[in-house]
Amino acid sequence: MRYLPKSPADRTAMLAEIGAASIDDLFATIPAEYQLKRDLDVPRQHGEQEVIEAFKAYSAQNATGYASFLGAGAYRHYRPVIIDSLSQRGEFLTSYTPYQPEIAQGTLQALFEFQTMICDLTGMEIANASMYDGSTGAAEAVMMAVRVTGRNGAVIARTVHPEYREVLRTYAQHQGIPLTEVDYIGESGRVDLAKLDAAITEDTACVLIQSPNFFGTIEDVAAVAEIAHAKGALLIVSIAEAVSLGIVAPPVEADIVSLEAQSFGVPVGFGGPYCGVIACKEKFLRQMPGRLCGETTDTEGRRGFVLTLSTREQHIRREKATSNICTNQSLVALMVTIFLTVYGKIGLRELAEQNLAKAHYAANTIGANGKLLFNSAPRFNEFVLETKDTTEAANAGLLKEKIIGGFPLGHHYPELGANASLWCATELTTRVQIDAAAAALKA
Amino acid sequence: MRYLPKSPADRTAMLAEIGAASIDDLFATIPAEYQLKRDLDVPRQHGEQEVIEAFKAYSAQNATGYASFLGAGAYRHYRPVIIDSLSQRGEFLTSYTPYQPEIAQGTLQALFEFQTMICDLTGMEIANASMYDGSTGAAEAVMMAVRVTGRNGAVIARTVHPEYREVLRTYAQHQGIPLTEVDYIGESGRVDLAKLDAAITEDTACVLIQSPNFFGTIEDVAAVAEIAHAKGALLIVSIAEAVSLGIVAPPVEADIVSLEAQSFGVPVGFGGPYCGVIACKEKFLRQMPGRLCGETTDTEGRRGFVLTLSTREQHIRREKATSNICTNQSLVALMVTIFLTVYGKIGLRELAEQNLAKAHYAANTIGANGKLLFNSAPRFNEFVLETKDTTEAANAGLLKEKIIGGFPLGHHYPELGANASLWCATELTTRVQIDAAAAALKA
Amino acid sequence: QNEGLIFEKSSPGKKAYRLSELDVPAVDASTLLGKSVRKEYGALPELSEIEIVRHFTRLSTWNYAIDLGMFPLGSCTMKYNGRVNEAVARFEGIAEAHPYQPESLSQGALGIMHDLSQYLIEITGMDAITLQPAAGAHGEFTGILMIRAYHESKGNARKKILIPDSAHGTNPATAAVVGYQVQNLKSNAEGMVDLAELEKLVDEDTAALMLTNPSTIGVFESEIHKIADILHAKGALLYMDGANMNALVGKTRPGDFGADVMHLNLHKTFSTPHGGGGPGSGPVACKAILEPFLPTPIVVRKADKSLGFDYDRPLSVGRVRMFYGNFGMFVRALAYTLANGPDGLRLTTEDAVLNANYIRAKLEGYFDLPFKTPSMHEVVFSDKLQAKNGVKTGDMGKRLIDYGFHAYTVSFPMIVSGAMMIEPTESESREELDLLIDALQQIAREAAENPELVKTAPHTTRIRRLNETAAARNPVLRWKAPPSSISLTPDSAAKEW
Amino acid sequence: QNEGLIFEKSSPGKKAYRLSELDVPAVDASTLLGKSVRKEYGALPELSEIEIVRHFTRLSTWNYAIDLGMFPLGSCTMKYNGRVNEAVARFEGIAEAHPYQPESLSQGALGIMHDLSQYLIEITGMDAITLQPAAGAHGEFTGILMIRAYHESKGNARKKILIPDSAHGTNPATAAVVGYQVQNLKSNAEGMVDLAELEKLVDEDTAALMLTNPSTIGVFESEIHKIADILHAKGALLYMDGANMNALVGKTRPGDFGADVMHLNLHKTFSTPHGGGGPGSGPVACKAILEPFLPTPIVVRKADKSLGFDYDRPLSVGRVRMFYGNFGMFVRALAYTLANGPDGLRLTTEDAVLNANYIRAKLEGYFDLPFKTPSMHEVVFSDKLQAKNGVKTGDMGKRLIDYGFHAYTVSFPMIVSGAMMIEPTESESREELDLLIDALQQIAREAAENPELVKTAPHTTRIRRLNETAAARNPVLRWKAPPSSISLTPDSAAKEW
Repeated sequence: MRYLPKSPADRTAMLAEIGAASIDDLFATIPAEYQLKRDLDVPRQHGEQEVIEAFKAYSAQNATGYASFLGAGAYRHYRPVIIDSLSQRGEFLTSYTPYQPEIAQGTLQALFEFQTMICDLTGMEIANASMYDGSTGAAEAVMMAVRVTGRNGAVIARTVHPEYREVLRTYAQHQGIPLTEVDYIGESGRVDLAKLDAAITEDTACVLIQSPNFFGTIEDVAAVAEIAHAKGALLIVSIAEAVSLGIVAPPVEADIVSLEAQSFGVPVGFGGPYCGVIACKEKFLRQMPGRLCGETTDTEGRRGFVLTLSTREQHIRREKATSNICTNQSLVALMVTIFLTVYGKIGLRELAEQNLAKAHYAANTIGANGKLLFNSAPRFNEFVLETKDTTEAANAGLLKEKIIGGFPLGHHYPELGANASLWCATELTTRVQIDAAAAALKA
Repeated sequence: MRYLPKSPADRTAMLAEIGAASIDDLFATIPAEYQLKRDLDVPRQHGEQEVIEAFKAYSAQNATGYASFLGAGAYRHYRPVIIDSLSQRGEFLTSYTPYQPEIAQGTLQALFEFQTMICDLTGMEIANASMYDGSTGAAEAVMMAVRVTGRNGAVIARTVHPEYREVLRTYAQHQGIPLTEVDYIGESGRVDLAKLDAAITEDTACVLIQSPNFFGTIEDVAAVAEIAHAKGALLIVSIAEAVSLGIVAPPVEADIVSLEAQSFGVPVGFGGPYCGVIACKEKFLRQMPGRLCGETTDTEGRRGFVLTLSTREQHIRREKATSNICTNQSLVALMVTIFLTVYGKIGLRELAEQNLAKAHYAANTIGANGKLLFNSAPRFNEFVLETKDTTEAANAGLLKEKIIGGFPLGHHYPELGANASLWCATELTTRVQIDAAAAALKA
Repeated sequence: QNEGLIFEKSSPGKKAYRLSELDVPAVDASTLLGKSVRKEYGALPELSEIEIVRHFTRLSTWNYAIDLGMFPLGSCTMKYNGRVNEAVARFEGIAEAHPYQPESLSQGALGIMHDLSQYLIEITGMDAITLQPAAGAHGEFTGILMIRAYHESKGNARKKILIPDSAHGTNPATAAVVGYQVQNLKSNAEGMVDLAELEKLVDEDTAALMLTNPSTIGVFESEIHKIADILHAKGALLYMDGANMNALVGKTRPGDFGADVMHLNLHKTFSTPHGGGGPGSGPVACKAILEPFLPTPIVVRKADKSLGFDYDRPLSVGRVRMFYGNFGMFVRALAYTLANGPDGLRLTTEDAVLNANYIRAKLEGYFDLPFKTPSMHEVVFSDKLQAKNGVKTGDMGKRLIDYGFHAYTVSFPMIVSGAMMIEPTESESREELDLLIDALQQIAREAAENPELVKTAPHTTRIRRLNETAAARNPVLRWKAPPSSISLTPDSAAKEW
Repeated sequence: QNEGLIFEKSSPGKKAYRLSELDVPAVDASTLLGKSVRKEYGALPELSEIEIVRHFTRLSTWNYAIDLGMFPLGSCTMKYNGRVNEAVARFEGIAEAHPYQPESLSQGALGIMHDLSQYLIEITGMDAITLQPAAGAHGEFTGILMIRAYHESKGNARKKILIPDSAHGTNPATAAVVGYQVQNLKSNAEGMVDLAELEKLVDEDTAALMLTNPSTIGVFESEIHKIADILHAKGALLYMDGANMNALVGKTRPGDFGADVMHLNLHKTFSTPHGGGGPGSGPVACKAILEPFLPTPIVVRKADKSLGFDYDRPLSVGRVRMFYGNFGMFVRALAYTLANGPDGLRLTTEDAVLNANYIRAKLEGYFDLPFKTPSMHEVVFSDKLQAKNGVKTGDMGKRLIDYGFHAYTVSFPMIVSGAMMIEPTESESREELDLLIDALQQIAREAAENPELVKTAPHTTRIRRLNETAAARNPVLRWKAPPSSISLTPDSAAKEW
């Protein structure tokens, strides 16, 4: 096997040094009845070129060459080339969790830079070194709020990504955290503030909203914060489309922000790996889940970085830890850091403006062939369209033109009927594609 | 411009430090009439994504998805992935010629390994650190033979790649080196030994043959060497298909070997960059063109490597140098070195055996629909086929099946008529492709 | 070379980006967004492309990595990451597949999930699998959720999970997250499960035992089937932590020896790169009795033979992550499996175990070996002999850095005081092992003859031991612009840098 | 980390390859090849993939590179190599295009050649171009061949080429290779062409003057048009060495100021990576009078608007290389040109010249400046002040390595004794320049106060000064297996390594 650095002679000599007659001697502690005496039923050993061919075949069975208007939690953005040139360097790609800081300053400094950028972008004071993704990050944020407040319950806007809410339910159910969902307003697609107010009780640890929300609508974060805080609940804002932060005011009124940073240079890649991250006010530091990178000095006074406050974590606190998370998304966080460095503060704004312009044009152009919902509130790069035909029929027609239309909303929001779908346009969406989609819908 | 690391404020401050009123002050030595006062007429500044799109468009206008039977000096072989993973590391990609050996040991040691491998493969005693390619390498080898022997003339087999011979003519003409071409034998496609013997005079510095030759035929190097040496001429063997060295005996009887190493992990890439290299007997060292890497020690006795014997080179000897070559193909030589390390001595043989098997099957299968020429000598992975139709017609038919047929020989070898073409099969050629080509030719 | 923080290198007006020309009318953000428009951007840096390339290239040179040498980290399974895996993960149809694109246009992605699932089921000897969990601990969470759902379906979720004192911290943390009490199970003198103790503790309130096998001291639980029997007799289940699966693949199957549910770490056993701490992937395989409880969706072959997602699973524990998991890691794990084949997978395991035993044989005598039971893929020594001179396992780990290696695992497992936990993996050549052995023997000598040298290690790194206490006491978790940086004078820039 | 030669790490039976399954019948090589079959394989190594990855990764860490910092190498133009260029060069239709595939299936490759040609013609102000030469010296060879063919077409090839004493060594070497005598042209006190001297030397036997402009001391030949006039009056031509074109792009055009033919170094001005010494690419642009003599083939637009190769050029000098040149470099140079556009190209030149003048302003006084003429993109100091203390330019270059930079150019141009030739290029930030300036000022102080420190530099590198004399006196140009390595005992492998 080409990955194994041993010659047959090496194996023989090593067994001799150990004093074993054969390699099977070393497996003798496995009871004979459980020893596998046959080959595993997996494909025969492939040469490298055969591996390539196998994946070319898989790849060819997926959509390529389609214009796509899908967003809904996974956003297509241009990935500057140097993200991979740099993050694929063996020193980053094949390094371990930086528990030995003397030989991991590269990863550590990059994580410290990541944390700083996330703070600045979200308007929070501290950020961790990543979570699995936005959905688990939001769930962890809710559990964190429960620990912080000592209360036990959460109020969730129905405009939070449906799959985020599913994940939250899974996390919350066995910890006995009751979840209450609050509906949205038909005109704006924003969470219904009156209903929200009514849903918050004295045992509500937090309110969780998403902005821009699942309909692409920007929530009135300040108003939600006021309501939540008035009743002593924390506000958690989940952000699924990170590029929105280039032009949309950060949720500074929130107590905790859970960000899915996939938009910052991470491939959509059929849904993962992505990069969640939790940011919050400094006072919640001790209840923060996940790894944290901190600045310190070495024995000679030089600046350096270490993983810190690990007394919150499972490997020290075991069943009393803030979370069971261990492995996170470090390499993806590095990609995010490089992406943000390439664009910088001016570029990120320009990028977000392009998204705004493309979505605005798309909403007007494609929207002319149906009805745009939730018009009374601002949106970023997504919009909800009610087509004349059912989404199923409309999308089937679009596919014939090599266009993947909007995400059908009927399953998660039956009240919107069978004709509503969620469309996304980013800087990668071209006017030609938008015009073609509009024409196809018209036909 | 995104590659320029200056802010507008930097430029202003720097001009002030220099004491220049404006940037144009620094260009004042260019006479006003020659100063360009307009924009260059080149396309506007492209964003990175626009550069990508532009080249996707170029790429799409080239053949992709075709089965190809082209060889003829540019060979399609599988390139192990780590060649690029490693050679694209900035430390290799963006380093300079290793004139400062203390900070270039990476490049130098790799070149020393390259030279060693080339020696072993070609059966020569020394090798240089690369030439531009096989065609210029062969021409430089002939000029080297002229210097070594003090004779002035070369005898060239017509079975040497036609473009190599063209290059040699260009190099030789103004140095007054007469070239004589010697024909091949119709049965074997090998150089005609009797004619060769007759062509060599007392002023012949060298005989140049290629093996496997342009028809894919393996020359009888020992016999040619005997003839050349009997008359005091050197024998230069040019090798265009380096993978042949995995199974074909090296031309140890030669005095100089000029190898095109493209087959060792270098993309066909529309003809370049490739990797020529000259190897020879040690006694010709002082007449060797190009850079050489040698072993030495540092002030503390540690082994290290340096560019050496540069007194042969243009930057020291100017018009008396062995060649005017300066920049060579160092990064490509690194690719070759990694390729040879991946395959090693056993793998290179296995690889060559697969080529042999594929070409043998292709010659028999495809050859059944025409006539195979030059059957009386062994060949490696190429063969000459006389189709029933003209090459033009046959290839046009094949293109319809997305098959690129053999290289037409009529232009360079009119005596073979309009129906002869040169076919190549490598480890990348599949049985399915071979059978399809045979079927298409039959139809 | 030194290299400041990226923020310290920023100057207003530098750019590393240029967008494509806008092909639709520009819009006014303030008009469209109103008061939601952003005004402040904080410290996001402004630099040119070459400065960014240099920054991260320079940072990278301060990292140690598998591509540079060995990580003898016990339990972490730092092995070679095949580069072809990175190449195939970037194929357009794979990297650019949207999770919501129609199933008819996702047959390749579904095929990758389906095929990997089949191979992992075969390798573990289980009946069903989910690829959704994002890492090992997330897999544990999923597995324990499934156990809870199983017991609930029988009418009683039960109350407690048994966990050996040798377990990874994630095990008790996971049990707690799922709402179970953790009951500690003391190891016996061999560092293994004490059957009598287990028999005593298992009762009708016991939901499961979470067991790592081989154990965290690298020993196969020879009586694993008896352990399973004891649990099953009381209706409890056996959860196997698959962190050490690198010792078993192709040689034995957890499904055969009694495990009911287990997770795999694709970033360990299946060689997806650690990337400085992630991403990982933690598929959970289970027996048929637990299949109804797998998270949604699962990949199924439909009536028309095409692949699709099944969301209609009423007994499911629900989702543990949006979409389908860390798909990119499935690609790499599948490429690894194909590259190995049955013979390669078995030989990999054999070499991993051979390497650990070779190290054990060569270092016995130099270091205390608290458990003499035969080792599988890792071996745990202790610093007992060296601690007499005040040299602790952590010191020797740091000293190992000076010899060109990463430290071994220094503070785990907790059942061994001063543990030195070494897992070489199959990726190390005999030559590399000999260098490690030489280094550790030399360190043992140094600990005896010159303990101070070891206690102040590392000596050859760019930076020396870092003050972790200060970092935790006064946490500085982000960069803040110093007041002075606002008005840099022309001359000060260079010095700042 | 140390790292032996790859051959020293090899052991029989290790493998890093696996071929695809053979889908045709296997053959017996001996039967097919007879006595031509190979028997011996020498020292080709046998290793596994991880060992190869580590070997070359470790080797790479011993290199300095643009991605790590500045190369102030005069005349070498070491600038940033955009990574998007590497990405597009690997697109399948580009990397896998066969040079002999039908023209109808090569329109993209032909388009790249055509478009780059047009842009280079515009940039140089010339009328025609060939991309075929593989490097700068190869371009010189081609250009001088064309000059020769031109003169021959007039009935007389002429005998000599004039070359200033400040020229690169490739210039005289090239003239010799093309069969011309080299006549040296002494520079005047400003380091520039002495017009009177030129007037004297140019005669009916003069084929051409080879001139680098800006000159190798970084000075623009202000009287370039007079130089051209003097040559043209006698029927001689002006060959311009374009090595220093980085100082001119977008600001002036050689075709406008009188050059008849010139080469460009795509690996300098157009930022294709140097790669440790190549590949380069040396297109040759010329005026219409020289166009008939360009090498074959040239890219033409055919009657049907498609692109194709024209081989039918009776006056051509012939081929200088097989196929079409270093095509992969054309891709990168074109990507660079598109990324810049007209404004970017001009600003690039301006920044390059700004950087050189900034260094000059800051270092004047610290080092002797032999020529006071205004600098363009590079500046040449000399070691005159430091040589008094026995510190030579080469010593200070080595000492600069200790400060984290590559050395400047130390032994060129030859008209300056003890030259210190510095070309920063546009790719260096002001911050980086300030660090270089600080370092050189400090070295000037060291040369005065502690010359021994400088003379024994570098002090911080993995390896110290190497014995180049010994290397040349007793050349060891390849590795040979030591006799002992044939029978390694089990224990000796580690020590060997």
